[in-house]
Amino acid sequence: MRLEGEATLEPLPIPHRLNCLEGTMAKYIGQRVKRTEDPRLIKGLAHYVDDIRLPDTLHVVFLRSIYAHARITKIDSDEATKAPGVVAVFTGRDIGDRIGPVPCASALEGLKVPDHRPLARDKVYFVGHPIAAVVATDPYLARDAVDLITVDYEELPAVVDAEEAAKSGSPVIHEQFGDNIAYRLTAGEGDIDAALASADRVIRQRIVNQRLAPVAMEPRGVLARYLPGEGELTIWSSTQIPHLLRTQLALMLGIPENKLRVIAPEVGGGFGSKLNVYGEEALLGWISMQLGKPVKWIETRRENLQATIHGRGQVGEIEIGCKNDGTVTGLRYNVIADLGAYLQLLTPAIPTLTGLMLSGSYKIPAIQINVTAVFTNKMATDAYRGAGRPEATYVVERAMDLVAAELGLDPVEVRRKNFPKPEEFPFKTATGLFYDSGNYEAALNKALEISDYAKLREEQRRARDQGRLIGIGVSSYVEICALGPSQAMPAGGWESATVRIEPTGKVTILTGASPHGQGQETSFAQIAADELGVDINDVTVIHGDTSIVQYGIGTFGSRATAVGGTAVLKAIEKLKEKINRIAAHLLGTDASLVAFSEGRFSIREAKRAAAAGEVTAAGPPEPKPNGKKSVSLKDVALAAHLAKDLPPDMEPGLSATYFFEPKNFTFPFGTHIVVVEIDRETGDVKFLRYVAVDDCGKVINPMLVEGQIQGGIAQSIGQALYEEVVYDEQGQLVTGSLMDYAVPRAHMIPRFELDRTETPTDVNPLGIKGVGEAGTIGATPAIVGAIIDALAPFGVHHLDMPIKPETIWRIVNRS
Amino acid sequence: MKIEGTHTLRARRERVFRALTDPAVLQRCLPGCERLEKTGENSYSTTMKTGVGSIKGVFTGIVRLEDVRPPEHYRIAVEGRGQPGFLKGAGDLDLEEQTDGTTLIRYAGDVQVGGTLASVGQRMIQGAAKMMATQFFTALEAEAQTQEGEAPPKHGFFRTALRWISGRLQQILQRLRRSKRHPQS
Amino acid sequence: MKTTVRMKVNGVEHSHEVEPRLLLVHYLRDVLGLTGTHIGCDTSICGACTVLIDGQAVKSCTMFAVQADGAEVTTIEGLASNGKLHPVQEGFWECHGLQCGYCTPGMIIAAVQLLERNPNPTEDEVRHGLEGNLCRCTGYQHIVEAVQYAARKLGSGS
Amino acid sequence: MIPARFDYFAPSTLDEALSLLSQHLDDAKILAGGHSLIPAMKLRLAQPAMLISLGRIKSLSYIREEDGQIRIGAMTTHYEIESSARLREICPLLPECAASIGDVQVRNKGTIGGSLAHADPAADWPAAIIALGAELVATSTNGERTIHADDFFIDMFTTALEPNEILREIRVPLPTGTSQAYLKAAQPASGFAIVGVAVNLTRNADGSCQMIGVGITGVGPKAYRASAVEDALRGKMLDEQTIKDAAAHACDGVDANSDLYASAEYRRHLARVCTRRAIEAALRANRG
Repeated sequence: MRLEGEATLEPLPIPHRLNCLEGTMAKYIGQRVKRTEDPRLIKGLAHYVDDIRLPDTLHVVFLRSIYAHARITKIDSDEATKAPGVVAVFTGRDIGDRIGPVPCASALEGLKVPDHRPLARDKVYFVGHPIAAVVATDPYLARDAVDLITVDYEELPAVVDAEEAAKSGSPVIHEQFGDNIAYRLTAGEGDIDAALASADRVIRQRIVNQRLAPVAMEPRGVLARYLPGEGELTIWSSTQIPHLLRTQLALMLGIPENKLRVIAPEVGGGFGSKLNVYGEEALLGWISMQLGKPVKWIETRRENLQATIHGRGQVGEIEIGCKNDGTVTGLRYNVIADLGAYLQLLTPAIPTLTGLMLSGSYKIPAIQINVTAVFTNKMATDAYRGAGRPEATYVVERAMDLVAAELGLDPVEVRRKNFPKPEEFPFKTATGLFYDSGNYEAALNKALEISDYAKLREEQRRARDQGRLIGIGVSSYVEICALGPSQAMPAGGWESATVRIEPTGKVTILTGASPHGQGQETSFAQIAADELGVDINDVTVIHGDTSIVQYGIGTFGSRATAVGGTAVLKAIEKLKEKINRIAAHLLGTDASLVAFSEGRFSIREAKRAAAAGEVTAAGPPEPKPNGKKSVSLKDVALAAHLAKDLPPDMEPGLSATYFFEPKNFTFPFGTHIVVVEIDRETGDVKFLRYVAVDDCGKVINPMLVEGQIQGGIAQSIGQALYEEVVYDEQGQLVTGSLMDYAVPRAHMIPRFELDRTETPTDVNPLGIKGVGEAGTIGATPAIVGAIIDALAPFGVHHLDMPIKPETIWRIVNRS
Repeated sequence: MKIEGTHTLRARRERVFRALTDPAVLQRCLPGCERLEKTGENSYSTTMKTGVGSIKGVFTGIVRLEDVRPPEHYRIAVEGRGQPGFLKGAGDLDLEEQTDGTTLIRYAGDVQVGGTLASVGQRMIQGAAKMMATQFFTALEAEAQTQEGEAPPKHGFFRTALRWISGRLQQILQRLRRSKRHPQS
Repeated sequence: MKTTVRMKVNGVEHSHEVEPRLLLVHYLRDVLGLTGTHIGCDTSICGACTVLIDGQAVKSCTMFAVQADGAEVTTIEGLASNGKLHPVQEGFWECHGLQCGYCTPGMIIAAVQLLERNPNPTEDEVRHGLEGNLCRCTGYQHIVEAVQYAARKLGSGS
Repeated sequence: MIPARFDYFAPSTLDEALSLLSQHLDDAKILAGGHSLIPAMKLRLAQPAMLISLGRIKSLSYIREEDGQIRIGAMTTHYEIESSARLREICPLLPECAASIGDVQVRNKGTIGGSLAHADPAADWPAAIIALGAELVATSTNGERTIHADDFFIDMFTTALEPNEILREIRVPLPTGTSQAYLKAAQPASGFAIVGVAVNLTRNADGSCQMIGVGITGVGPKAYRASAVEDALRGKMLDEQTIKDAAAHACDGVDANSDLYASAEYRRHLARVCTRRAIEAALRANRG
C-alpha cells in the first residue's frame, strides 16, 4: 500500500482537491489511500456471479411477455421440453404456490398488494414479465428452446400513462382492487392552505420526474446450488443486501434460514437496483432444489431494461407560496407516482421519502404532499440512486428558481433567504425531520467563490448581448443519509461489524454492509488500521457472505460508511478494552498503565521516566515481573488464542461484534453551480463549468468521496439530458437496449470542479454523513436550472427532463 | 405508430379494388406473404416471412378485410406473431379515381410492433412500415395492370419494381426541382 | 457443424472444436475460463467485453470465436507482465479509476489501445477515445486521470 | 444474447465465396466486420442459415490509387481508412467520415463494404460515398458491374446488390481539392446519425463553386444526394447567404424519419443546419 504522496510520479493537476480530514493524527483516515479491492479488479481476477463456475451447472433462460397486459390462455412447452439439452421447463402453473410471493417491505396504511409470483400465472402485467423458465445443460441450448414455447395470449388494454391510470374509467390492471390506485397518502405539517393564502404570490408548476433505468454495468445474476444431503441451499446473487435477501428467500422457499446461504460476490454496481428481492432469485433456488444441481441465470441487458426495477416516475404539480421578498411560506406537492405493475421491495416507500425531503435546505413553515400511487402495466419502480430524494430536491429547487423568476430575484438570494442558520440546528422541518447539523450558507458561499458567480453573471449578460445563450444553474440540496434509525426503516436501520484479530495478528473485519463499488474494503481498513495501529495491508474486510458474516442490513441509502463504519469503530473499541487488559497482563502491570504507540504496548511510567532522562545504566525504575518492556498486538493476539497466560476469568480469543444503531439520519448538503451554453441552431447543450461543493461531514478517504460525487453527477446529467425509460401507448418498452437508452459516455460529461465544507454530525462518533447519493441528488436541478436560465430570454420558466436538443430548438425557434 | 400516405396507381379504380380484395393478389402483394388461407368471410390465416434487409422473421397470424365498400374503401387488418415479436397493423384505404385513369389511394393506419422488434428497433419501425407500404402498393400496381386471367407478375419482381419506382421518383423530383428553378420552362 | 479454432490467447496457444455461433467472449470466458472479460450489453454498446485482437481493441461480444481463428488475443488477464501491472492498470489503481470494477477490464484494454495510437492525449482525446466504453460508477473523471497518469508513465519510459 | 445456429464458411478467395453464395442464395449472408449483422443475430432478429465470412480474403483489404480513382477494398476497416495518412492528404472526407463511425472498437473491426451493403439508414458511409460520387463494384459468378453511389441505396437496408453479388470495391474519383467535410448530429445512445452530411467541393480560380457533392444520411429511409443544394451552389460565389439559402434545400422531397430522438421536423431542420455547417467546414478545410 502506497499513499499518494509516495507515488513515483507527480500528483495530478486537479484544480480543486478535497481537503484531508483536519485535526487528526491519523495515518490512514482522511488520506487518499489507494483501494485494496483494486488489484483483483484491474487484473480481471475478481469473481462476479457469472465468473463462478460449479461443475454440472444447468442454465436458465426465461421466456418473457411481449405484451404489456394480456391473459395467458395457453402455454405449450412440449417441444421445448424435448429439445436437445433441455432438462426442464417451468411455468407459473407448474410452480403454483410453492414459492411465496415476491415481498414488499413497505407497510403503508391501505396499501393494495398484488400477489406477485416469480412466474406469471393467468395474466402478464408488463413487457418482460417472466412466463417460463427453460433449464438446459448449456445456455445456448436453453435459449434455443425458449423459441419453441408457444404462448397464446388474449391481449388486454394496457394502462401505460400514470395520470390516466389514476382516472376512474381506466382499464383496471389488478381486477380484484377495482381501480389502479395502490394507495393515497397525505403528509406534512403546518396549515398549508393558510400558508398559501398568506403568500403574496402562489406559483404553480407541473413537474415530471421521468422513469429511469439504473443500468448497473453488471446485469443481475443468480447461481443456486442445493445440496440434498446437507439440505443446504447456497445462492450467489448480485445483490446489495445478502442478509435481507436470505431472510426473504427463506420465507419464500420455506427453507430454514440457517440452511440458506446467500453470497454476494463481486457486485458490478447496484444504484438501488440490487436492493431488492427478485422473483428470479427465489426461482433459481427452487429449481436447484427440484433438480439437485447448480443452476445459473445471468440477466441480459435487454432483460435488465425490461425487468430490473426502474427509478423515479413521478408526475406532479407544485404550489409554492412566497412573500415579495422571496420568503417561502408554504409548499404543496400533489404527485402521481407510477409504481408499475407490481410492488417490489420498497416500491411504495419511494414517494414517502420524497415527502420527507420536501423542505429541502429551507425553512418552509407549511408543507404538504399528496401522493396518489398508481399501478401501470410497466416494470415496478423502486429505489434508484437517491430513491425519492432526487425527486424532492428537484421539486424544491425548481420551486426556488420559479420564485426567483417570479420575483425577478437572483436564485442565489432566494435560497440564502430561506436557509436555516447554522445555529438553528438541529433543525426541525415541516415534514417532521430533524436535520442534524448544517451550514448551508458556507457551502453556497464556497461554490459562489469557486465559480466566481458575480463574474459569471456579468459574462452571461455580455454573452446575451451578443446573442449567445449562456445559463447558470444553482442548486442547494440537502439529503437524508446514513439510513437510518431502525424506527424509520422497514427492516432495521443498524449495521453490524465483527473485528477479529487472528493469532498471527492479522485483522479481519466482517461487515454487514455489502459494498459493491463504494470501496469500504479500503475505508473500513483505514479505520481499523488507525484504531489498532497496524499496517493497512494487515487488515482484510469481508462482506457479502451470510455464512461468514454476522447479520447485516446492506449497502444503500448512503449508509455503509456512516453506519457500518461506525459499527467497525465500535467493535474495535470493545476489542481494545480486552487487548489492553491482555497487554497489561503480559507486561505485568495494570491496564490503566498501558500505553500504546507505534503498534506496541508498553508501561506508561517507564516511558515517562525515559522521557525525563532519569534512565541510567541502572535500568527502568519499575521492576518487570516477566521481563517484557513492551508487547506487540501480535503478541497479544497470540496470547489471547493460546490462552495459557490470560488474566483470570478472561474469555479466550480476540473478537468483538457490534451492532450500531444510529439515533438519527444524517443530512449532508451542498451547492452545485452549473454553467451551460446552448447552441441556438441545434439546441445542443454544452457544459462550460461544473462546480460542486459538498458537505458530507468527516471524510475517511477523499478520493472515494470524489468518486462517489462524480459518479452521482454523471447519472444526474443522464437524467437531465439523456435518459428516459419510454413505453409506447401499448406498453411496449421502446428503450429496450443501450442503443436507445442513453447512458452518458465520457465525452458527454464535463470535468467537475469539486470542493468541500466539513460540518461533522454527532449522529455517529466518526462524524460521517454519507455521500453515495449526493451527486445524483444535488446535480439535476442545477443542470436543468442552467438550461432554463439560458432560455430565460424566451420566457421559459420550466422544462421537463430529459431536456433534448429538439425541445430547446423548438423554444428558440418559436420566437 | 401512425402511418399515412398516398400512392397513385396507374390502373383504374375498379381494377385496383378487385385486386385489393382478391386473396391471391393480396398474398402476392403483402410483403413476404407465403400463405393466405380463407377462414371466413373476408378473413384469412397467413404466414409471412417478412422484414427489411437481414432483419427478418416469420410471422403467423390473420388478415381481415373490413368495412368493404367497393370500389372506394376498405380496411385491412393484419396481425402476426413470430419469434421476433408481433406485428399488428390496420389501415383504411380510400380509392379515388383520377381524371387520367389512374387511382389515388389514400391510406391511414396504425402499426404496432411488440417484442424484440419494439424494444430494439424503434428508430427503424416507421421507416420499415413505410417501406412495406410502398412494397405493397408497388406490387399492387403491377397486379392491377395485368389483365384478368393473365399470369401474375413473376417472382423477383418486387426488387425490380422497387428499383424502378425509386428511379422514377428521382426523375420526377428532379423534374420538379428543375421546373422550380426555371419557372419559364 | 463444429469448426476448429486456433488462437493464441495471452501468449498461450489454444485449439478447440466450437460451434460457429459461439461468441468470442463466451469462448474466452466459458471455454478458456478467462472470466476477466465481462459482458454488459447485447448490442455492442458498452465495451465491457473489449479485448485486443492482433493488437486492435474489439468488442468480443460482437464477434464469433471462429472469426478470431489464427489471431493473437490479449485479455485483461494477459496485460500485466511478470506480475508487474501495465501502466494503465497502475493508473486506474493510483487515480481511483474504478468503483464496481465491472467495466474496468474493457476500459483498461480500450485505454491501452488509445495510448498506443496517441501516447500523449488531451483530456478531450481521452474522453472521445473511450467513447466505446460505458462506466456507470465513476463519472469518468478519475478514468481520464488514470489514462493521463499512464501516458506520463509510459512517456517517462518506466 | 445468443444467436441461432448457422453454418459457417470462411473461404480464402473471393471466387469461392461467390460460388458458395450462388449456391445458397436464400440461406446465406455475407459476414464482413459483423458489427451490424452480429447484434441482429444475437437478438435473433436475423437468423441466416449460413454465414460466408470474407475475413480470410486478404485481397479485399486495401487502399490504392489507380486510373484517377481511389480504390478501397470492401473489407478495409473503418480504422484503416481513418488512419490513412495518404487519404488524409488527398481525400480527407474518407478518414473524417470513418472517424465518426461508432467507436474505436467498432472502427477496428467494421468494414466499409459491410456498412455499405448493410445500408443502415443512419450509417455514415453512404453520405460520404454519395458526396464523392463513388462507384461500387459488385461482383458475382456472372461477372462484375459498377453501380454509381446514387443508384446503390434503394431503401432502408436495401441496396442495388443482387442476392448473388458481393460488394468488392469502392472507387472514389480522385478529388481535385480537399474542401471536404463530414458533420453529424449523433444519437446519444447508439452514436448513429440523426443527421450526417458529407460535402465535397472544388472551386474555380475566382472562388466560385465549380463542383459540389452533398450526401445526407439519417434523415430518410436511405442516404441521398442533396441535388437541390448542389444545384443552388454550382457556379455561385460561396458567400454566407448563398450557402445558407442553398442549405435550406437539404431535404427537398425527402420523407424524413421520426423517432424518439428527433421528430421529422427537427430532423429536417438539423439537416439544413448541418449542411450549411458542413459546407462552411469544407471551405475552411481547403488546403489547396
